[in-house]
Amino acid sequence: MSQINEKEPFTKEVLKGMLKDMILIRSFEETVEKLFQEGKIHGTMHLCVGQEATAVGACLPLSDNDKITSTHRGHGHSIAKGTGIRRMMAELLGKETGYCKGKGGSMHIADLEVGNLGANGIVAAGLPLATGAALTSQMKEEGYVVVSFFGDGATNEGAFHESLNLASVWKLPVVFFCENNLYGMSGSIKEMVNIENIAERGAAYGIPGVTIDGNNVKEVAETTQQAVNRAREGKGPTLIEAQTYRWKGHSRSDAKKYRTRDEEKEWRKNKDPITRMKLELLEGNVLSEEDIAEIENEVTKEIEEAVKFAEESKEPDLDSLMTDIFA
Amino acid sequence: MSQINEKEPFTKEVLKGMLKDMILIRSFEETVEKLFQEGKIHGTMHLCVGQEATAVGACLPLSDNDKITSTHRGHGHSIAKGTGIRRMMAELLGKETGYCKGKGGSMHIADLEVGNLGANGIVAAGLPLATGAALTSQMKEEGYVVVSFFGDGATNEGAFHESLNLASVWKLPVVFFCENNLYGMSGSIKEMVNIENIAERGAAYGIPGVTIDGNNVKEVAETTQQAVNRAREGKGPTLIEAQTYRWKGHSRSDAKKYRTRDEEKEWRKNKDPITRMKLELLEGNVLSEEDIAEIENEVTKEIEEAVKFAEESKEPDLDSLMTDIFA
Amino acid sequence: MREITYLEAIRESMSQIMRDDKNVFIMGEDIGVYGGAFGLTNGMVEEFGPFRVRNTPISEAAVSGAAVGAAMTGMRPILEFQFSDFVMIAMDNIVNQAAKNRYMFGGKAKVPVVFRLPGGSGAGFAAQHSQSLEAWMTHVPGLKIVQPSSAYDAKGLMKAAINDDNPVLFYEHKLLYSTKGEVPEEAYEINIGEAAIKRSGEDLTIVATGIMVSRSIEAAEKLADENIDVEIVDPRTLVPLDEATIIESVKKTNRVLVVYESVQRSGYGAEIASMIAESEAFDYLDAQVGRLGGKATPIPYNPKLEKAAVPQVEDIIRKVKELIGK
Amino acid sequence: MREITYLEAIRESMSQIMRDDKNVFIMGEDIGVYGGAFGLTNGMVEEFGPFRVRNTPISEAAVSGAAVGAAMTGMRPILEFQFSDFVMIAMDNIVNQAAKNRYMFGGKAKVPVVFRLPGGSGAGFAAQHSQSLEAWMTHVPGLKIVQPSSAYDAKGLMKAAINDDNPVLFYEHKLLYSTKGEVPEEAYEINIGEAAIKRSGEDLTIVATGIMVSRSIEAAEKLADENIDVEIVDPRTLVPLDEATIIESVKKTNRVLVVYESVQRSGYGAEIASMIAESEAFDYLDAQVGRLGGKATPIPYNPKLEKAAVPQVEDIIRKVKELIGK
Ligand SMILES: Cc1ncc(C[n+]2csc(CCOP(=O)(O)OP(=O)(O)O)c2C)c(N)n1
Ligand SMILES: Cc1ncc(C[n+]2csc(CCOP(=O)(O)OP(=O)(O)O)c2C)c(N)n1
Ligand SMILES: [Mg+2]
Ligand SMILES: [Mg+2]
Repeated sequence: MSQINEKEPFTKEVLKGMLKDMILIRSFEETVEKLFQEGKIHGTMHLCVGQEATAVGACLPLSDNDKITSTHRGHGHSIAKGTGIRRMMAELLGKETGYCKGKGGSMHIADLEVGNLGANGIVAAGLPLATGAALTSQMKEEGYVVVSFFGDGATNEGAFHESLNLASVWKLPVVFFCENNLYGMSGSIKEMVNIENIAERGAAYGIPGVTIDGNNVKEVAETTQQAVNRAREGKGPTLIEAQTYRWKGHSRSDAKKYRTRDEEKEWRKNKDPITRMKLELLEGNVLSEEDIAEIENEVTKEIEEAVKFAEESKEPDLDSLMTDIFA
Repeated sequence: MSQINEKEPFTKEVLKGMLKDMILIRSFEETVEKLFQEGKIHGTMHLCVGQEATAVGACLPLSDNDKITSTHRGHGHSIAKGTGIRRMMAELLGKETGYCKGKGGSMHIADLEVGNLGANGIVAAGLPLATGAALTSQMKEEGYVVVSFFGDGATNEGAFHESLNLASVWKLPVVFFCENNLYGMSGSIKEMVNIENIAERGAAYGIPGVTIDGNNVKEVAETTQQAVNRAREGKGPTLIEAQTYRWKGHSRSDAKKYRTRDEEKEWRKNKDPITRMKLELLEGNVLSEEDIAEIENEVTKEIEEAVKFAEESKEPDLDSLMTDIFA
Repeated sequence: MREITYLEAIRESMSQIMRDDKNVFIMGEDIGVYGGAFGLTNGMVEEFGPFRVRNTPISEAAVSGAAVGAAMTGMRPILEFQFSDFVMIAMDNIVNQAAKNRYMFGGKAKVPVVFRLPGGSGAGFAAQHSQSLEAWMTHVPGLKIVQPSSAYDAKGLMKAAINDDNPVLFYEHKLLYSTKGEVPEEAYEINIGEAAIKRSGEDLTIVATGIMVSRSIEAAEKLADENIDVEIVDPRTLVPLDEATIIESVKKTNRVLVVYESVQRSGYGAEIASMIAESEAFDYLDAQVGRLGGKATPIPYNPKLEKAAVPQVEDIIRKVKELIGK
Repeated sequence: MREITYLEAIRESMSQIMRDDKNVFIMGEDIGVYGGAFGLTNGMVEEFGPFRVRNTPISEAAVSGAAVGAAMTGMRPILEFQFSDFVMIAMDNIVNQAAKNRYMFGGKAKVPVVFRLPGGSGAGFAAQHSQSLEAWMTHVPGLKIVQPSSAYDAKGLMKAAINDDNPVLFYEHKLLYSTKGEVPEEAYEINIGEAAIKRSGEDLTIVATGIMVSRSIEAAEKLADENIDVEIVDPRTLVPLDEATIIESVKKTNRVLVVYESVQRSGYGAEIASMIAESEAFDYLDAQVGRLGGKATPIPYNPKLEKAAVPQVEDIIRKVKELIGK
């Protein structure tokens, strides 16, 4: 999680940090997939490969005081918000050192210290929570902003509707960030809504709605920065729709019958947010091939380290079953 | 419930029927209020005095095959759809001869034979039911249309959002009819949504939204007719917002602190749907003062008759407590 | 001592705490000038302003979730439902979020939120406004469930509920709102998890919850005329449950009847009864573990039918006699 | 006889009926080419087309209500929830509408809808995807609750559920999906309300539901080695409950243990246990009414913890021995 300076948002340092975070997210996800296939992770997981720019771009304008709510597809959001990969990896392996002591797993990673209010296994459940966290900010005058991530599919839940309306009439400092990856699990957005862009729904609540290229990390950051500013100024919520694509299946088993291989190829080949950013930085002479190689090496090391940490951590005691239920 | 002929929708007969239905509804409600004050009706009731034109206008284009779903404020809808006042009154008095054998009361009056799928005690719960009834029409090719009534307050429930979206993507023959009487129980629409007109919400689902004068019964009928036609042609739902006003308190006890007496006076004096229609018919020489007096006499007799029927009907047997639970 | 109503006791308790603790606030539909569906919050918006007595849209899903989100981040919200039946629309936030967040996050969040739920039948509101569904919530780990049966208990338990760092479901009863009782003016707390013996007796223990406490007391008084001496235990809080007090009482009287308003099948009385039947008290029992709950029917509108759907004083008397063999 | 899985049995049952009855159709999220979260509907959209195997938006409130509305007007919908935990968002339609409409309308509507609810823990899906909340529904008059524990029962009960004119909640278990059993090819119906004695024995009755049936059978086989002879009653349907079969069995064995996966407190086992404790079987009991349910905790992610949260074979064995005094 890089920090941003509005006057000069995209310094070399920031850009490097952004690229690194995106590479880290992808590498994390690929590692998780491998560990899952090896049987070292159980249950299920939802990977965000291909969607790295939304997480990184949207978290860039946020400080540690600002908060996010995340989704079932939340590893990227967590990493972008500053949640460390060692304890994330340990959580996925169900270890005591994990962020949730092994009790939560992929769908419940939370790290309140950096403002990560948690992934969520219930589609659209993060939106009301974010609205409430924004209410705290307003009532206690804490000045923080909450970014609530959710998918295109989530926008058909009642919780989406009610939250946007509530946040609008109460002018709460929250940014509703829709990662439109064109599909729910298998349901194509084209069959699930009857409008061109999800962002159009903002008008139903009197809040701005904007559709952006979710694979352009700078565009994501800039748009979110504007929405965050608006929220901080007490002007209320914004709905951002960032169009992107999930490369992998929905979860562990997905034959992807609902979409074509051509469509997938198009997104992988021509719209990969990481390749795009690398090219831009190389062409603009911001980074060199060596710089990038260095980043990739760092990432590889960090990931290896995280896996090692996770694997070497111990399992939770059986006693822990009945702790942490009540405060 | 008058029937409508699209070529010549407003014949003298039809207009007379509409006026009579409106007067009947108002008289029914005022009688219910009196009986409630006398302790003959218990529990609670939500009166629609002042809103007669929405019920009558919206049901005019419907045949017995067409259906409605109604609300807690449902007496007018029921009467307009052809549900008889004798058995309605008996239901309110908790009698065996009531539409629900005394088990339902005001909030659950239903008359499936005339397509009245029931009042509902849960705000916005009628919308999903209507959507499902419209699905039946589509799947069985029954050709009927469903009109779903609900209030302005209901449009902030998730069920509103989900239903409009579902009906839109499935192109179901349903008309979403919002009676915007400016308040929920006490919550002013101005504080509860951040948009000018509820009808704007149609755009979020790709369906037409139209705002009309809900106290102009002809306008209501014409607009609903268009929406019904659209639905019958397989083009999907419409959102109609009819602006109106409830004269009485929300339910039995309501000090009406949330609105001004001036506002009330304005609506009663200058926007009474019944007075307006009377004037229009008199001025247009469609009906004479005598015609109207005759209608009013008829209504008085029918109401008296209904009250007598209800009062003379017997209470349900205690045995009936445990019947009608399962089919 | 001064007498006030159950409704006033709840209002007073909330107001006293709100004067002290700026983090406590209340949300709900029409709780502002309207005073809420039952007038419970009358005068509160005038005292605390619309920022702390927040009228919400009719959006139970968002509002209940917002209460959880606010609680997770440092506020202590109270959420009023107009009728406990509307909790249906807020279930996800209560059960999948509020109850589980702390556990799922490995002990990291706390969720100090109070959900106020007016329940019960008897007011002629019919099937969708008269349910007693507290048993559902007792089934969900992570929630505390409180069900006061008197003005005194209501005031003290409300303070405990607000001060608790966990989600608490506070079940009120429409018919109890207007009942009066002696209530101290100063704030006080009743421990969550402490039952009260509302009448002591030797022949049979009635464990009664909510409105069934006063009906059981009435029944006990009539039974006393026939020399049947009933002890009445009011758990007051369902989770945690004061099992020890119940078991002790049953060991003393050797007979037990569990009385509750909710549908008998799978109501909380089933939990209490089976807790007794599997406890050490089993060996002390001289008769079956009696249960008396509501009939397995939606609540009807007609007042006679409505009364017949849930236990009344005479039903309690009849059941006690059956168990005593008289 | 041919063996197929529990999952296949459900699919086959639905498909056979859909071939005969045009009014039966299925709705759910991703039930089309994706085959549903567990692949249960694999191949169905190919056979019946997208009009009768309807992929829905992620809108549980509208879709469940639409199922009710369609049922009220002449269709016989089956609604698949991906996980039974998501029923939280559909509670109003199930509890306030489907369950009550007929009664509230004085016997006028019928609501033939089946809600399919995959429940249970053991697959590593953590707290929001692993609950067993069937007890909630058993508390609601107007609903029928079915919980098959084998492929054979699943097929026959699905037919009964679809043919029933009332709302039926059909609880499936994720871990049972892949279990195989002998299942006739032709369609057949198992009466709703009929328990099955899955093992007969003399020393103690286990009443087990859902996945606990097979675990209890396994436990019984081990206990047989120690000369403890357990009878196993599987209610198969929770509402209506075949009380007679349970009571008869307890009268014969004089000991009973109720085993269920859901959180023990206020689970359906509490209803079964208290039903026994207040029945004539009470006088036949030589020991407390034993209960063994899930721990009062959200389901954890770590597999060892997850297992420890709900009864396993060894827990059943231990409990049986306790009750027998061995
Ligand atoms: C209330 C609820 N319904 C259904 C699901 C099952 N489910 C999990 S993810 C998912 C698809 C979500 O789609 P979208 O919101 O677009 O997010 P994406 O997976 O594309 O990131 C579904 C249906 C759920 N977890 N919660
Ligand atoms: C889910 C739910 N929430 C709250 C209520 C309580 N309630 C009944 S009517 C009403 C106001 C409804 O307002 P609106 O939809 O505008 O209808 P109106 O009463 O104005 O006709 C409320 C809050 C309810 N019945 N159901
Ligand atoms: Mg998506
Ligand atoms: Mg209104």
